[in-house]
Amino acid sequence: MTVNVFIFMVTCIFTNNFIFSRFLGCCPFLGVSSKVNTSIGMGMAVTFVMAVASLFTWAVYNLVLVPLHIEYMNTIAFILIIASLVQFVEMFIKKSSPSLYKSLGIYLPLITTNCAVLGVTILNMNNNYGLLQSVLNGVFGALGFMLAIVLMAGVRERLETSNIPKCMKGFPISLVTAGLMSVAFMGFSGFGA
Amino acid sequence: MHSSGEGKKQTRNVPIKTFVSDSVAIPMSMHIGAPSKPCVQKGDKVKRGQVIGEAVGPLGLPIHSSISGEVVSVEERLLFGGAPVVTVTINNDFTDEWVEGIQGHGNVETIDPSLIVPIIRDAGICGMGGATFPTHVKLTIPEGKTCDTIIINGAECETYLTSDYRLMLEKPKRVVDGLRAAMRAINVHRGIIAIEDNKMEAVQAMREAARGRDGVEVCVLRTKYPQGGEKQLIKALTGREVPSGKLPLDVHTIVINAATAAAIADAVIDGLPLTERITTVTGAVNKPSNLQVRIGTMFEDIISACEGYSEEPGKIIAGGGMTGPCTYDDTMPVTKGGGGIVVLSMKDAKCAPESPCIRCARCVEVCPMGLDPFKIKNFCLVGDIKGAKDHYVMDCIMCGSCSYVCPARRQLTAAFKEVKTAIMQEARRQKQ
Amino acid sequence: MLDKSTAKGVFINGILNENPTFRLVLGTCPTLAVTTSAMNGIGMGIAATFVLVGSNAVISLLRNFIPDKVRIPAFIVIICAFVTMIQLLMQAFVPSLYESLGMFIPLIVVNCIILARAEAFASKNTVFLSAVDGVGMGLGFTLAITIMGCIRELFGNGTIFGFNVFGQGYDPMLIMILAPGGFIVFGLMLGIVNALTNRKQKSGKEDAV
Amino acid sequence: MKLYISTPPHIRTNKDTKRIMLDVIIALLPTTLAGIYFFGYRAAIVLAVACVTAVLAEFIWQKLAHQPVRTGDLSALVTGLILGLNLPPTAPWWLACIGSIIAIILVKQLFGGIGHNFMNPAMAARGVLIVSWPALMTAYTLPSVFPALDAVTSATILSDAQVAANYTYMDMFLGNIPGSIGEVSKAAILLGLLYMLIRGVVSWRIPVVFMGVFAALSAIFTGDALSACLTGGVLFGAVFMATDYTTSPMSRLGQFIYAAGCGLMVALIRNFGAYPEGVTFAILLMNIVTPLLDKYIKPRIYGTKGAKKNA
Repeated sequence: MTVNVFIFMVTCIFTNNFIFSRFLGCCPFLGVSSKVNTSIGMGMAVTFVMAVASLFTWAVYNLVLVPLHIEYMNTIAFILIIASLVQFVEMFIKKSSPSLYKSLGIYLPLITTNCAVLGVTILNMNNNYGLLQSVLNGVFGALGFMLAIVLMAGVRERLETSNIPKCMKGFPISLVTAGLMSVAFMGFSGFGA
Repeated sequence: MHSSGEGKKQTRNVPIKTFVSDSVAIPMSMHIGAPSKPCVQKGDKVKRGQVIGEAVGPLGLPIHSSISGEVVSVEERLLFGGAPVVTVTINNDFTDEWVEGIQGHGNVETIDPSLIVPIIRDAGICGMGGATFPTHVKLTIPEGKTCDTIIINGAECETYLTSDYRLMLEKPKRVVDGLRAAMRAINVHRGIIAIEDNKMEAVQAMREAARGRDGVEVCVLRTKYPQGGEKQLIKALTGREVPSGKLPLDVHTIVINAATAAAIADAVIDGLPLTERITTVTGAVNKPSNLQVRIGTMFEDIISACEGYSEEPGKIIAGGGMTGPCTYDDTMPVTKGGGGIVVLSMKDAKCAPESPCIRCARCVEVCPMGLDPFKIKNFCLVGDIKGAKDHYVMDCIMCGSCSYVCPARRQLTAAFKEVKTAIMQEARRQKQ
Repeated sequence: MLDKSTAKGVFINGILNENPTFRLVLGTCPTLAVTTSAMNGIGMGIAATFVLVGSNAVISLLRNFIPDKVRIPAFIVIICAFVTMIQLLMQAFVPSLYESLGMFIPLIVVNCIILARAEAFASKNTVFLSAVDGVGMGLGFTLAITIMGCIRELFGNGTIFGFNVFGQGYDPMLIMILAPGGFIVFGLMLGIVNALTNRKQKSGKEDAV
Repeated sequence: MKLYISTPPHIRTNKDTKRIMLDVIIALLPTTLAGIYFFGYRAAIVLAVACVTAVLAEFIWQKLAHQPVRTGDLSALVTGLILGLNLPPTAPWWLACIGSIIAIILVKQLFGGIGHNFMNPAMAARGVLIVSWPALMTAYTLPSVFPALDAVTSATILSDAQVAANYTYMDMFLGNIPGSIGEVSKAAILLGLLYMLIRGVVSWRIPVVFMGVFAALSAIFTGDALSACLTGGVLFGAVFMATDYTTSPMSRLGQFIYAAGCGLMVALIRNFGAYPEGVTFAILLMNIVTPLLDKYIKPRIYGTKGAKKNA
């Protein structure tokens, strides 16, 4: 069991990294990765939401949609769950821990349209993951996202003082950077297989 | 990292000779603190040792005539940094007559300790290693602070310069006397004379001179620039670290330059004010020398005394190659803190252009303060003063090691100086 | 300058000046993920265009009835309805394309282009203009990712739309159809578009002088 | 009198960027010559194409971008040479060509040129090539001095384990084994390392920690640390590529972590990954981590210990 979880973790975080191999969550990855500190905040917020979203969507899909034979409604159901979840989490954190809200709050609204969150729920559904596996997939996938975005932010902070050609500044160089990083992540292929 | 021996070969074995010029130009600002107020006028006859500038303010020092003769002008002249300073020019009558009232106390071990600090003040002594902080202020310990060790800085890690080395070799007893005077003045029982291990002859001489003297020891240090930096010296000798933004006295230590110690001895034993110093003249001159010159002697006179330039001069440095400021021309006077005149040829003077940083980390390895020079430079480039400050740029001791070692020829020290000045100006503005 | 109040202006604006992929850099995930072949690119583009036109039109139609506070959830539900529609349609009529686009069909819901157009254009303009905007933006998106798909397929597989271009001797550069190729080709294309735009603006300015 | 005015220091070391690059090239000579000796003129052609393309690519880019031409600092030559040494002797000329262009243009110049790249250009280019043409990149021939042209057809892919089983330690040490041009002769690589250490170009930290961690983990995974170290490109990587200034951390502690991470990743990829050779990816992965290591590891600044106490 422990070994399986470990292998699952390695696969989710490194081999099938959300950004570098699945292309999920690229918008925040490119948008919120200019500073290491903010990218850590974003990563933590995503981790939290993805874990909870995995849990709820699993429940709704398997306990509501499947029994009612309206599986085709999954996209609508999932996105509504995520949107209301984000809203709820925002309110909850605001009330319970203002300091946490201060550090994560600004990222939360962005998460609704983070395709990594909807993506993980669809992945869970397509792969017929059980409850535990869904939640783990959410957590590990988000950790992989966090790893990618933090590493990216580190590199981008360094590029700030670089003499990059004018037409490559901003998104273009970030994408090339991400491309080279994903070359490096190719080294993980085969892990956990 | 280069050893501190660089550039010293030319003058290392040249004994000190005395040189007196036809005239001297004595600036009224040779020390940290307010400039002195000139108290002579054009046409006045002055004798050697006569006060020509009166001390102003708490860090002020009196300035004495270094020759006897006639004042020919009292006017503003440019000094090294390009700032105008009131300068008293005196023509020599070569009688070399001392002013009346010069009286020595004979022996540093018997003099009343309470007299020593006033004598040092009246002799106009400041740090002769280049920092030019008034020595009597250093030896006045403020309420609540204590001192248990006085260090004589004979490391002379700066490139090219050998004046302290020759002094310790030829007049070791003077240095020890100066140290003892300082120790007795503030009742300290431990005095260390620190010398780098590439100057073993000086160590020998100093050891002999120190034999039998109370609490005086000679310590040999590894040759490594900037071993003679105050903070590095204290760490190496006592294991104490001067906290960021504090003074040596905060770790119960006072550091005095070897030449300063000799000047203290001159003042206490013979009653002589500070009117001359030893200066190394080297580089592109025909006869590199160590000269004992009067304060205010012009560089051009000194270079003539060294038989002129050996090739077209490209740069003249008032001090050593690592930290000394450049001069605009050779009509600058020798000041109390000026231990050397280094002439660089046109070829050596040219600076290679900056190329991009290759992140080789050499600057990180050599920084004696443990800073990240490349990072601070990046902050300077983008104008992020706060970032530079957060990376402790204010602790930079301006030793120049990072610039020296940089393979991309980046101007690191220069950038740090700029940003330090900006930070200090900002602080001053906020105070007002 | 394009007149954004006419249908023609709105249409061309979407394809060129505010090309959602190359100029606004929206919807990066599908751009990177499905452009492994030209066919995938065009399929994704048409699917997104369908959703874009439909949602723009409906949102514009309802723009005076949707309360401001719940407009984002309302937009999402409308978009979602169209996505589910195209999902079922594709599943029924082009199952192989549906398979190869996989989860990126349902993910059209969170494609920023669509929500951004709903918010920035459809909720403020007439039904007709909004639909035209949807077509323009959709075609701009389709064009961009088809070009990306062509380039990646050409170098990564030696083909375009499945037709062999380089001949049998070509040893394909696999990386182009793998993840790194997506990022790098997209980055370089953005760079090229930027360079061209900069040059155009510069010459435009010189002309003005 | 006209004098130069500048801020101190007025003297500079004579070891500038160009001199350092020259030292690296000199250090690479033994392994270059060994590669040409073992694999013949084909290896020489690959190396020449890689070097010439790299320098040309940099020159043309800088001309087109109206930047000062810096090919004189030899860094492009070093990149080309290292890339060439990382290719198998059977590599077609266009592979070397594409590799050099990727290294210089995509990885180096797009990021602002020398000192601004966050990944080792030669390594990143090799990574792209391995992912793109895995078969060509591992088509190692058996070494034979000046082989006949048709030697290519006998190309076989040998895993490190197979190499270790078929050759003696001495063969592996001297370089009489199949592999990339530059990586086969461990003796020549060590000679280069010795030269760089003596010249002060690199410190012992990265190569030693890298190899140490790798050897220890290999002993655990395979039981034969020596043959693990003597096969594949791990030694070449540890000496010439992990030590790249621009893409390795600046602080000592950072360098230790970086080197240990490299060793760990090579061992993991070799034993558990899909690619036979892990050095490239290991170094690239640690290149990515380097900015964070530089950001978070701060040197101990003189006098800050006492300051904290006082505060």
